[in-house]
Amino acid sequence: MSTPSTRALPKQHEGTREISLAQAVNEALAEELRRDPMVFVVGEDVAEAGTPFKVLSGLVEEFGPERVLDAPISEAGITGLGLGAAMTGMRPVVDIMFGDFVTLVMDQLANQAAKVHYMSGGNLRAPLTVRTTLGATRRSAAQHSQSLHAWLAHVPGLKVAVPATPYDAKGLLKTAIRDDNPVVVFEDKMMYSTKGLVPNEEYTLPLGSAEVKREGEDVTLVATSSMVYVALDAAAELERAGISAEVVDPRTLVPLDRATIVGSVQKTGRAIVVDEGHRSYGASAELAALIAEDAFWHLDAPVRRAAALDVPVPFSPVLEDETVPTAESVFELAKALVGKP
Amino acid sequence: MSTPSTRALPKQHEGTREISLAQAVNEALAEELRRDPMVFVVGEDVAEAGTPFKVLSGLVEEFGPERVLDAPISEAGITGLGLGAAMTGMRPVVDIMFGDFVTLVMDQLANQAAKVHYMSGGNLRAPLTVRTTLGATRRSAAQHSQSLHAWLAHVPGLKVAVPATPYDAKGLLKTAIRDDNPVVVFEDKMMYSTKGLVPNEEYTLPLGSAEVKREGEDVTLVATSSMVYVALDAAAELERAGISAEVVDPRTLVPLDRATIVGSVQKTGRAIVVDEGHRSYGASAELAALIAEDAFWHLDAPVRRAAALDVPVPFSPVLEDETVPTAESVFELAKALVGKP
Amino acid sequence: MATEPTTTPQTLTSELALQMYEQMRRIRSFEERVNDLYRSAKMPGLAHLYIGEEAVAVGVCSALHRDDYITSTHRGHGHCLAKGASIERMFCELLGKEAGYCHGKGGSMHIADHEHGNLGANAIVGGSTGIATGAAFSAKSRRTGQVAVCFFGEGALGQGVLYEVMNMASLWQLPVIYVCEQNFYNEYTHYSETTAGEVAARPAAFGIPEEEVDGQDVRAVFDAACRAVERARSGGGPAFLTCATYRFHGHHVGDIDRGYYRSKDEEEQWRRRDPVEILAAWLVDRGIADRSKLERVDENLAAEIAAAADAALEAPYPDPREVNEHVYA
Amino acid sequence: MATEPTTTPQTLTSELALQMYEQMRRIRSFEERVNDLYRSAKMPGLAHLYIGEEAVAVGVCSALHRDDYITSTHRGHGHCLAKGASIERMFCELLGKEAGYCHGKGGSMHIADHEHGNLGANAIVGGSTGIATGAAFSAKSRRTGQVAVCFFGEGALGQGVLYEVMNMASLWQLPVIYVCEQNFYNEYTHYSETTAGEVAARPAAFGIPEEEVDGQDVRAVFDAACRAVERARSGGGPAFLTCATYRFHGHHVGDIDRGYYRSKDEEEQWRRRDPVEILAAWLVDRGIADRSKLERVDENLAAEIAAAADAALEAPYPDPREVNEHVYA
Ligand SMILES: Cc1ncc(C[n+]2csc(CCOP(=O)(O)OP(=O)(O)O)c2C)c(N)n1
Ligand SMILES: Cc1ncc(C[n+]2csc(CCOP(=O)(O)OP(=O)(O)O)c2C)c(N)n1
Ligand SMILES: [Mg+2]
Ligand SMILES: [Mg+2]
Repeated sequence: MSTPSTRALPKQHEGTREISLAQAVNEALAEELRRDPMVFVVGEDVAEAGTPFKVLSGLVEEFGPERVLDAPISEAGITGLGLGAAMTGMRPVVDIMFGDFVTLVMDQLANQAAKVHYMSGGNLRAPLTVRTTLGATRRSAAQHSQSLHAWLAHVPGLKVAVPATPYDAKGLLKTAIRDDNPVVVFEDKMMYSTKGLVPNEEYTLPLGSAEVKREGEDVTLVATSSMVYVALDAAAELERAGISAEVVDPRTLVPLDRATIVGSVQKTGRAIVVDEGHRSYGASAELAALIAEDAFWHLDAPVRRAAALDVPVPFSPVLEDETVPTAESVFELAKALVGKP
Repeated sequence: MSTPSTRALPKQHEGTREISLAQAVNEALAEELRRDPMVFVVGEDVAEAGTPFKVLSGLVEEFGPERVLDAPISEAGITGLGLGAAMTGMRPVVDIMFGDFVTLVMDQLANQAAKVHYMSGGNLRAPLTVRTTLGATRRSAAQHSQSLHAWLAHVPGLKVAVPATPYDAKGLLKTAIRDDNPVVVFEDKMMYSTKGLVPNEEYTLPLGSAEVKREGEDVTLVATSSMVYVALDAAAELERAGISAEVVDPRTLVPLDRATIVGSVQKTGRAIVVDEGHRSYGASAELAALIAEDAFWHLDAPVRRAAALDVPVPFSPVLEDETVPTAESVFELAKALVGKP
Repeated sequence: MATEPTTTPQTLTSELALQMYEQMRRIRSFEERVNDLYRSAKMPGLAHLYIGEEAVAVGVCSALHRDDYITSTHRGHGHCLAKGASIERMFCELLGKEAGYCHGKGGSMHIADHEHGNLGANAIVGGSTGIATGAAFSAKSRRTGQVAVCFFGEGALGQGVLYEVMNMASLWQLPVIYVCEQNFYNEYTHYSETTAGEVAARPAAFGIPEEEVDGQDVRAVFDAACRAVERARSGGGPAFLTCATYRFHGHHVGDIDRGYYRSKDEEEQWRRRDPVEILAAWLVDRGIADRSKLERVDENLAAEIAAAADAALEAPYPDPREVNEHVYA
Repeated sequence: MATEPTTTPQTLTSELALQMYEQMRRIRSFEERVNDLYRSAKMPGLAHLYIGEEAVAVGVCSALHRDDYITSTHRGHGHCLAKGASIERMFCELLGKEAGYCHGKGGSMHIADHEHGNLGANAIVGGSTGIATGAAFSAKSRRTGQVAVCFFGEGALGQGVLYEVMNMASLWQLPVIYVCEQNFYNEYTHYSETTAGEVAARPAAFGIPEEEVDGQDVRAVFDAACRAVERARSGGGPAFLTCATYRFHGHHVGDIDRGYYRSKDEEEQWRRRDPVEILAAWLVDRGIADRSKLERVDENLAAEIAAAADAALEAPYPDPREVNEHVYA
């Protein structure tokens, strides 16, 4: 296992190269745009600007403004348009600049995209991909820092991916685009420069397959998105304290790889869920409830949650830093849970 | 304790009378409109029509069209307007006809109303009340049957009420209107004709106070909104099977009366959460995770959840009836959990 | 089927006029039966009857190809039939039966008929405006020459998303026709209480050409639709038709006492402008059909409807286990 | 403060014109300092500079009473100052300090100053249109004679909620003035790529009177605002002002290389229409002030700004435990 501090999790592939998560997303889009003429990207400032995070740089140059479209500031409209295109043979990728703006597309996603296949008795389908962000500590304050993945994961008919590494981000995004269902992909905006190895050759990753990012014996840290790095850093620290932590990354919240998660806790007997959404009624609650139910007879201690405080994200750095789980807070939680002084 | 089948839960008050939940809501609004000239009601078809559920009948006649306003079909706009009025001294009650339409107001509620007090460092406040519905089995299909309370409960800054009885509905709504924070009140639309006793004199109920709706020893059923009746029916059935079930109604999801819920499970050692939202990433997950964590050392069995299937609500009665928890399914779950054959 | 021309007709032939009559009558009779089914408690849930508005759906859909798209509303039976759906499968869907268009999962408010380009009724007011606009985007991108028609009631003018997508339709010159069914009521509230300014100014604000049409005159609707469709198909961009019409029944089948929101007098005046009668009179006047011929059409339809309803009532419900199917493709 | 008239001035006195000059200069200098703070990594997060657009905020706010409401945007420093905020408390907020307007919880994109009726900047494009409209509803209901001004960039024309609330403002004749700051760019995309038809037709679609104003000429803005405010205050309903203007800097402080979305040439042309200079020239021309008097104003402001920034830089951060305060009132 690598040192988490490099933020690179090597994979055991022949012929790998190191790229950033932004690049991984860019490559996934470019490859799928190249592969399937039905794929297009629509969003605000996605073309020449390549998004404010510069994640899409170069795409409009290669694929032209008819396949990489700058849209008006109309999140609901763009998503609805993407859905209609998806229902009629295309594979749109809708870019919602900040995850905080999913507030504006909940009707299009939850009432429309998620339900179209079911309501039509299977006759219509909506192969729509929505890319958006999550994550705080960017000093962007309450309306540009939220991690709202729990809302989407609560809607049957949607799939939800929360990749943590360039490898996962690329592989899952490609699969999302090819999937015949609406998939919402959340990328932590603080992670775009995070580096990691990806294979040189093309690959995809299945939705619904968790990965053990680090093996351990004493406690399982189930961590999502950038919290995987927090968990890995905590695990490194725990190792120094004589505690062996396993880090499990669900990679997709829907479908959820319950077997891998529960299996890990059945082995370790202890679990902490680390997620950057607000604690109450968040994704961490589902993961904790699942573990508490399915691994009940193996648990040596209650399942703990490390999640964002139940407060709007404040601007001031000294306040914002209090709101998110850190390697230190997870370390302390784990130490207490395992009962080592 | 009354027989749950009457759907009336008597309270031990002097001078009570029986009214329907619709009437309870109507009375709460009328009393608050009378009491405070800053209160007004805005929504679609709320005036002469008194809403499609006829819950607001008579209000426009008493208070006039300037305080009971028929609005365009603009859920986001209405909620935004209510928020602006709330921030400038009024106490609006915004009527969102079906809970499914909260999809359209998530930005106004989550990004605006919920955060205004915090973002302004406590200088602004938003005493806004939003009334809406939840609940299926009305043959209204996927876009008019959802129970989306978990989304709102996940947003710090919002309060969320899920009353089950006329008594609770009236008392909580009055408090919501007087509360200086945005409060979303979910009423099960199948429950409007449910009868119950209320005191003749005026009363309010605090937000954040759960109620033990039935006492028991062997298992705790934590049930929300109309699921309280499902739980009570199941409890009656369980009693016949020799199992004593306690039914705890949180009444508000935010603030949440953790002490009463956890206290009950610490006594019984077993818990089932009954909630009509979808199971995955739903309100039942938070309640289950809370219990599993805080009552861990008292639990004799895993916390179970009885929630709506993770499927869009289908139209056909034979399908729809499969989607929601029933007294029978809760009974079976409890019996298995308690381990009596 | 009368409603499946394979090329857009530009002129109203006698044959087409007769087909339109039959189609309007079919919708009328279908819905009368739906009303009966509801009144006799044989139909679950609710239904929003289209009776009185038939000329809009039939006039517009007669200008469409089979593979053109439509999106529909809570008041969608007329659109669905006019686009070519089978009566029996519709009855089955409304009754929650397995043989319904959506295997009983959609019901009245969600019927979709992908075989005829009907992307679905929608129970969210304005909820399908994005879908229709996206279908038009798709048609343009795929260069198929298809157009998309977005039906909605004037109540949808309250929904912001309509403006968001009209803006894009205009910017990108998408082949989408917004058909506003102006029946003057948003449920139980008169549109003048909910709608500021002129309806025509709304699409105009986005540079979309608008036309006001007598929605009780199927020939007028057809003409306007043909113009809009032709322009859209040939790359001329979106259009907006406001069709003035009236629902003869209540907002839904249970809305019987309407006195508090609209007068009997108003209802009667509109009933005098019955779209089926207006076309019938014209057909007779023009010598295209005589009354007895039309009566025969009506009788045949009555029989067709009765048989379809009976079959649907007899048809089996889905297996309860199907509840878990079709959540994901 | 120059920006706190207690009655709406109807004519531009020399005194008021000088106050406007000072206020525009104050905004300019404040923001130049903000830019420096960011460039020297002393300011967390980002800021969206208003430089170049000062005449809009100052012209409009000069037509308002202290207790009139405004809502603002991500580019909100100008609105906040023009409505009367203190420079030091603003610096403190931008630096995340306890003494800031929001105790450091809001930051640049969420400054609110309830003492002067500023209901807050908003980081959701179009996000405050409902709030402003509701404040106007409230003013009308409470019969206070207040008006509400809703500032937004032309990018907000893409947000459906704007149309939803304009409809209600018109229906209910609410005293709200929508001020569209037309600076031609939505972030890095020219508005013509995102905006179909004529901007003026958007409010017109809802029966709201619209006026196009030279947003670099504070006197023109002030005149138009006075008319709109007067009408709104006296029960005449909403208005919409489109103020053509330009942000001289990038979309935010980090947007330095702008060549790919707008030309140096265009930037230079607009810089020649500097609102501060335009007013200065007029003041001199009219003999209201000479250059040396204006320079003294500038120097005094420079000192004021420097002192405020220094104080803010020294000011303490909030206690980390405050993170849990103010979630609920
Ligand atoms: C977003 C949304 N808000 C409210 C409703 C409830 N509702 C159903 S139909 C209707 C009125 C629709 O009026 P209009 O669009 O004119 O269509 P009509 O019924 O007249 O055909 C309303 C308010 C809804 N279905 N969706
Ligand atoms: C709903 C929403 N979508 C997207 C954004 C990201 N964003 C911030 S500013 C901006 C451009 C705004 O342009 P405009 O409204 O013209 O204001 P300007 O920056 O020109 O003053 C965008 C797209 C946002 N903040 N909110
Ligand atoms: Mg209507
Ligand atoms: Mg702009």
